[in-house]
Parts: sequence; structure tokens; C-alpha cells
Amino acid sequence: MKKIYANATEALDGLLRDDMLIAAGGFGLCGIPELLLEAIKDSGVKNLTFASNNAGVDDFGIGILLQTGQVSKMMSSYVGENDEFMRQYLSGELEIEFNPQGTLAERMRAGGCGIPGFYTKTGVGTQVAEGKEHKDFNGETYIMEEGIFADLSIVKAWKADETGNCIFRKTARNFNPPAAMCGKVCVMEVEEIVPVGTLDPDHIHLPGIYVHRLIQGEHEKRIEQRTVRQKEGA
Amino acid sequence: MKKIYANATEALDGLLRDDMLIAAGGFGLCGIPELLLEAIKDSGVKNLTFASNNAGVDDFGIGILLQTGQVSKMMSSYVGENDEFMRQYLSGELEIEFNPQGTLAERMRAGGCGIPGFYTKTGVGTQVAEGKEHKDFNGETYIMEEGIFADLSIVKAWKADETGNCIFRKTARNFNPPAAMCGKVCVMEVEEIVPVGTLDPDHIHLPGIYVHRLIQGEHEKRIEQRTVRQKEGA
Amino acid sequence: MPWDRNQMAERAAQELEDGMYVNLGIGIPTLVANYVGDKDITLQSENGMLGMGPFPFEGEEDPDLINAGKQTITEMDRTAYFDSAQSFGMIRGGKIAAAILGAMEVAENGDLANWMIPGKLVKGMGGAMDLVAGVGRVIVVMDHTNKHGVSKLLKECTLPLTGAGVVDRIITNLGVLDVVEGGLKIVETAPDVSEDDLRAATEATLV
Amino acid sequence: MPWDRNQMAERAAQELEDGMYVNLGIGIPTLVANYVGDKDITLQSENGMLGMGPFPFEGEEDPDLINAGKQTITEMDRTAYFDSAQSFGMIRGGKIAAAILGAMEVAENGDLANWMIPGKLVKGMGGAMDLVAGVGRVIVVMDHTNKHGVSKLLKECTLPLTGAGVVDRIITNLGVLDVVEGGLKIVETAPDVSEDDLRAATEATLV
Repeated sequence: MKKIYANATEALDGLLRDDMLIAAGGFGLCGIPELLLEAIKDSGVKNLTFASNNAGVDDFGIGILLQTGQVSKMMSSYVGENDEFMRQYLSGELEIEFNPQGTLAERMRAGGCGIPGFYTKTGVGTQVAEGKEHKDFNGETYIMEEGIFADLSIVKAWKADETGNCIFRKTARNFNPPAAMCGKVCVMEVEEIVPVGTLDPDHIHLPGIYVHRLIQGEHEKRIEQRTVRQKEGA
Repeated sequence: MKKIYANATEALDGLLRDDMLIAAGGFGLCGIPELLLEAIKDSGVKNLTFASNNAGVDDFGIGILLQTGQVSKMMSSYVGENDEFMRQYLSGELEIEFNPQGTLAERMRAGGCGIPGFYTKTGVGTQVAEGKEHKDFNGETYIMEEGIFADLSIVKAWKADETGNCIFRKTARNFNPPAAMCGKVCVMEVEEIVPVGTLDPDHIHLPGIYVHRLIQGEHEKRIEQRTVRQKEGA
Repeated sequence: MPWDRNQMAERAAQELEDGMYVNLGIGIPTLVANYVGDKDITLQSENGMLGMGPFPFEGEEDPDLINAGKQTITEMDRTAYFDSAQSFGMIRGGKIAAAILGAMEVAENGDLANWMIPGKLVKGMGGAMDLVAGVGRVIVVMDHTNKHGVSKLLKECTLPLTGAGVVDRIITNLGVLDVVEGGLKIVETAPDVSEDDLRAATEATLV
Repeated sequence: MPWDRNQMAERAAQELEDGMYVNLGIGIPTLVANYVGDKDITLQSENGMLGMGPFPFEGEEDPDLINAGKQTITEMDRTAYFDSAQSFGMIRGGKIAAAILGAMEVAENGDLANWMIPGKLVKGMGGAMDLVAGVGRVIVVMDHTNKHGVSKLLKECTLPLTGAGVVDRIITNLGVLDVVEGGLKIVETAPDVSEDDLRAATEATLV
């Protein structure tokens, strides 16, 4: 079971093609697979659809693939931080399918769990519900949302062992587990690969079964909104 | 936020009534809420429906409530370890709704996540599919299963802090998280209540938001099938 | 005198009870945390955290620890982290007692619009649709009128909805109103604001 | 000579490839673990564990560590625990490469019956329906005939199904058969078992 690759480019070798659907972890710039996104940019693959909560900022995260015009569609809940995104969207170059954040997360998890559809109250009576099947349960109306089955998952964890068992750190977990689950193949980048047996089996956030390829690398981990408070008396 | 109660009887005070639906954690006799089951027996409440993977053995777990005739229906995947169960079932005293194990777990999670229905391939073409809605996705047939919304959840964890943040130990986790999530009220028993701040926030298996009442107690933790191997050369 | 932003937040904090798990939106709702006093409130950040603490001290920012507004924050003794599917599972499943959030428009039937102005910048709904559909109680905190003096409490929303019939209570600079059968009901007015003042500033039916 | 239980398990182990995550059922399938040799196989126990180890030494049994047959087991360096919803999420989601399980009957179209004999003791399907519906490859290991000498490889199952059209390969004491278009195809026979012997013991259409 050889899962460890030398770098992002090698880890993606043979997995990329035009027109594919990629599920990416991360929330804002927190916990994003920055090394894999860079390698996807370098690969030149195009017409990509991304299922990702956000689209990064202009020069980081998925934003770098918008700059190069490699993305044709986003499935996201919020893209407000990205000017280039807005320009492409308003000019019709880029398609967007807005998903409520929880619906997007659950659609990814559903895909990973073999569930092609589920019912939710989220979005009933809004634009999000248009064209979707409606069904009543106990007198309340729900809409059906479909599982996302991605061609590829790219995610970022904190530490993983050599079998891909991994742990995330604080709110950098976010969309990474559901995104990892819903891809036919999942490539993960981590800050540190540790020997098997290092991680407590009760602390694993995502078992290695979901992780097909693994790389370790240096992460910039850019902060999007640096907010602080003053020490009292300072 | 006062969640800690002195014992199982006090923790269940005001929550029990005849004809209610209780979701219980545990797999076999592993990770079952043994103290709460004992208190439910003592309460004399009757006509209970249990959503629980198993029904315990004759004198332990849910089995003790079968002995007293307090259970009228089980929603389970496997009940093979319980003779009294079989007797009541074959005589018509006890109703059983067989659920595939994963369907049962997912139905509990769905109920806890506000999902009233989802589609699965499990059980298509079998007795389990009879009377259920069928729907095709991408040329494959799935059936709809409904979320379980229980009146009460009873679960067992290893350690919890005073706010109910808790961790499970090894395979005693099993059905406990999904069972905890699907009840209007969740009562949890643990081996040890620890001060807030003791558990690493990254290691919490089930956040305290799901836990309304909490007790600490001694657990028998009976082993159902003691299997061992010989030391080599012994 | 109408309430200012902090007074609206202070009034909103009165809605919270000991032991509640609460989600606070961006803007005035964020200020509510300053007024919970001794009440034991646990704040959820929908990107995957219960027990959200204050902003970090300078130099202690952690890129792995942000809130739903992407701001650096801190953890507390009671903090628990989880993934986005779990986070919205607890929202959709009704485990969060209340959400306090801002709005562009609220209609008298409880419809809420706060995510999109057609033809203008479209940023997305984020977690707002999930929150208003799932939490136990939806409390809107917003100015009573827009910058042109036009009522934001309407007979019908004109903007695309975030949720239909989801609002329970509205706290504005002029007072507190509940969504009830037939329209909105005045619960309370700000000091020196009369019911007539409030009626005059409201398009929605008041019952 | 037909294969014995251990030989069937040994043959089944040949189905497993390096790096696979596999679920083994109760009975003969459990023995397969003894024959994986140097192959890097990770065993799932559907009650919430990947990386299932052997039985514990006497005195080291842990009531919190059991397999899906409720037997005490041990963990390994690579072990990860998770809850039942996650466990069956990975099963239903096709993450488990193969399941090796026993059966009462298999039909020539891949139908499988192994959970219930009407009128007799009803124990429940446990995780079997989820496994056969979800895993990548379903391999049945069973005796070719029942104790009365009647074929368990049938034109149609007579017992209630565990799954419809789910079986990929069948390993019996007489040989190995694949479910293909139109019926079962003999892949291999046990030593000194002829194809005619196997045909004679089989009710299902052989193609």
C-alpha cells in the first residue's frame, strides 16, 4: 500500500483531465489544499468544475485557477472574496451553482456514503428550490438534493500516517472530510506524514481508506481576515 | 448549563412515558447504556419502541426490558443473541422492524441532521424494499428510507466534560453518536466526567450540544463472546 | 430615542437564555456576544466549532482557527471542533437554539431576504439558508428602515428569499416585533419611540 | 478432492490484492485472514473499525474492542475507529474493495440469500444487505451443496434475498465460479474435481 508521493505534481499524475469535477476541501483560505491547487494550475488542465465552498481570493486558493481561466463552473455557497470571480461570472465566462453551505457539505458526504439523494428543508421557498423535487414529510415540505460524486477530491489535513489515517487541526477541518469522501480518487496534502502507529486510533478524523495518494509539504496558510483584540491595560 | 445528574433515575426524571420511541446506542453488549436501561426497567414505563441495533441478551442490555414485557417493538438489524426475544416475537407479543445495519445507523443520523428521507441501494430487491418508494438515479434503482426522530436517546460514552463534550473508546463508539443525535432529548452515561478543558477540542467525538443530561457510573461492560488466542510456545 | 447598534445588540442578548447554543451572524449580531453577561451561552461558528472565543491577542492569530466570517478567533475550555457536514447537521437538525442575524428585508409572514440583490454583486448565501431553515428560533436584528428611510419590514419581500416564513422575532432600532398570525405584533418599543412612530416607519401589517 | 474449509479460505485469499480494504464475514470467511501472507490487506469490522487485529491473548480481552461477530479482538498500528454511520457510509459508498461472505443460496443471476429462513429462527440481516449492496466486489464462500446434497447454486433463490444481482464470484468446495451474462461460468475446479463433477452438483445454468 504505497500512498506517499514526492510532490503534488507526482501525486496528481494520471488523474487530471479536462472537464472533470473536482471536490476541494477548505473554508475561505483555511484548510485549503494549496499545494495541489498550484500543481493543477501548472498542469494546464481546463474546463474544470469545482465543488468547493469558496473560490479563494484573487491570488490564492482556487483563485489562481480563475486567473488562468481553467475553471468553467463553481458549486459554492459564498464567493464574495474574489474580484476576478465576479468579473468572469458577470461576463458569462464562469458558471456558478449556488448551494447553501450545509447542503453543499451534505451533498459531498452523501456522495461519499453512496446516497444519491436526500431531503432537506434548507432552501424551500427560495431560488434554490426551483426545479427540484418537493416532498412532504409530516406536513412539512422538503426538497431533494443530490449527492455529489466527484472525479477527484483534493484535501488538506494536518498530519497523516503512511496509510492515510489523518487528523485535522481546529477549524481547518471544515469541508475536508466530506470533500475527501465524495471523490473516486482522493489526493491529500498534509503538513507532516508520521509513521503508522503514531496517531491514536480513537483520534483519527478520517480513516486512510478515503485517502489514495498523500504528500507532505510546506504550507503558507494565509490568513484572510486578521482580527485581534488589545491586551487589557495595553 | 447544568447537565450533570446524580444517577440514572434522576437523569430520566420527567422524560419517560408509555408508547415512546427510544434510540439506544451500543452494538451487541459493547457500549450500551446499561445504567439507563436498568433505570428504565425500574420506572415501569411500558409499550416502548426501541431503535437499537441489537436487543441485548436475556439478562443484560435491552434484554432486561424484554423480560419485564416493557418493549412492544424493536427497530433492529440483528437480534440473534436473545432467546426471550425470539419467544415473544414468535408468539406475536413483540413486533420487529428489521433494518439493515447501515440503514439503521444512517436513519438515526438523518433524523439528527434534519433529513427526513434519503435514498440507498441497500435492500433493493429484498423484503426490506417492500412498500418503500423506489427511484432511479443514473440508471440504478434506490429505495427511500426515512430519518428516525426519537423521543429520547440513551447512549454511553467513555468520558465527557461537564458540558457534555465526549469521547468514546474503541469499538464502543458504534451506534452511540447517531443514536445521540436523533433524540429530542439525549441522556448520556459515562465512565468518567472530567472538568471542562480536559478533553482536547480536536478529539471530541460528539459535541455537548447533543447531550442534555449526563451521569457518571460504574459499568459492568459484559463481554458477549470471549475469544482469545494462545501465546506462541505456551 | 431609537437604539444604536450596541443597544440593539444588548436587546438581542436578552433573547438568550442560560445553556443555549447560539449562532450569531455578521455585523450587529456579532456584538451580541458582548452583552450576554453571566449567561452560559455557547456560540457556534458554522465552519465547524462550538465554543467560539474572542479575537486573539496580536501575534497569537492562528490561520487554522477562524470563524464563519473568516476572522481569526480563539478557542475556549469547552470548545469542540467538527467538520462542515456535522456542523450543518446540527443546524439542520434543530440543535442550535437560536440564530441572530441581519437582514435586508423581512415580510409580515416571516419571509426573510438577506443574501442577494439581483443585478448587483452576487456573493452567495453561505450558511444563511441552512440556519434559518434549521435553528429553533430565528431573530433578525436590523435597522427599521433603509438609508432612504424606506421600511425594511414589508408586506412582501422584493428580494430573493433566504427562507420562507422563517423569522420569529425582529429587533430594530425602533423596537421589537414578533411574526404572528396575520402580520407583525409590536412587543416593545425603544425608549421615547412611540407605537405610532414605529407604525409610521413600517410597511408590514401590524396586528 | 474437494477443498476443505481452510483450503476454501486459502483460495479466497487469492482474490485479495495488495492495498485492499476488505470485509470478512463470519465462518469460513474469517479464516481468509490466515492466508493473506505478505499482502497488505486492511480488514474492516463494520461495527466501526479499520485495521482489525487477531484475537487477544488470554487476559487481554477488552470489552470495548469487539468485531462484528461480537468476539473480542485487538487493534493494530494502522487501526482507526469510527461510528456506525461512518462505517456503513464507507461500505455503501463503495470504499470497501471486497466482501467475502457465506451464503445459504446463490442464484445464477447473482442473487444472494443468507439472512433468513421463513418459519425458522429469524435473527436479522445485520450488515449483510449493506455490504452486498455497497462493496466493490462480493465474493461468496460456501459449500457447493447443502447437507442433503442439494445444490446451493440455483436457477433462482428460494429464500428471501439479501441482495439482488450482487454476487461477483463464488468459491465452493468444488471450485470457483463467476456470475456472468446468462448464468455461472466455471473459473477453476478443486484438485481432482472435474467440470462434470461440478456440473452434476450444480442446479444453476453453467455457461
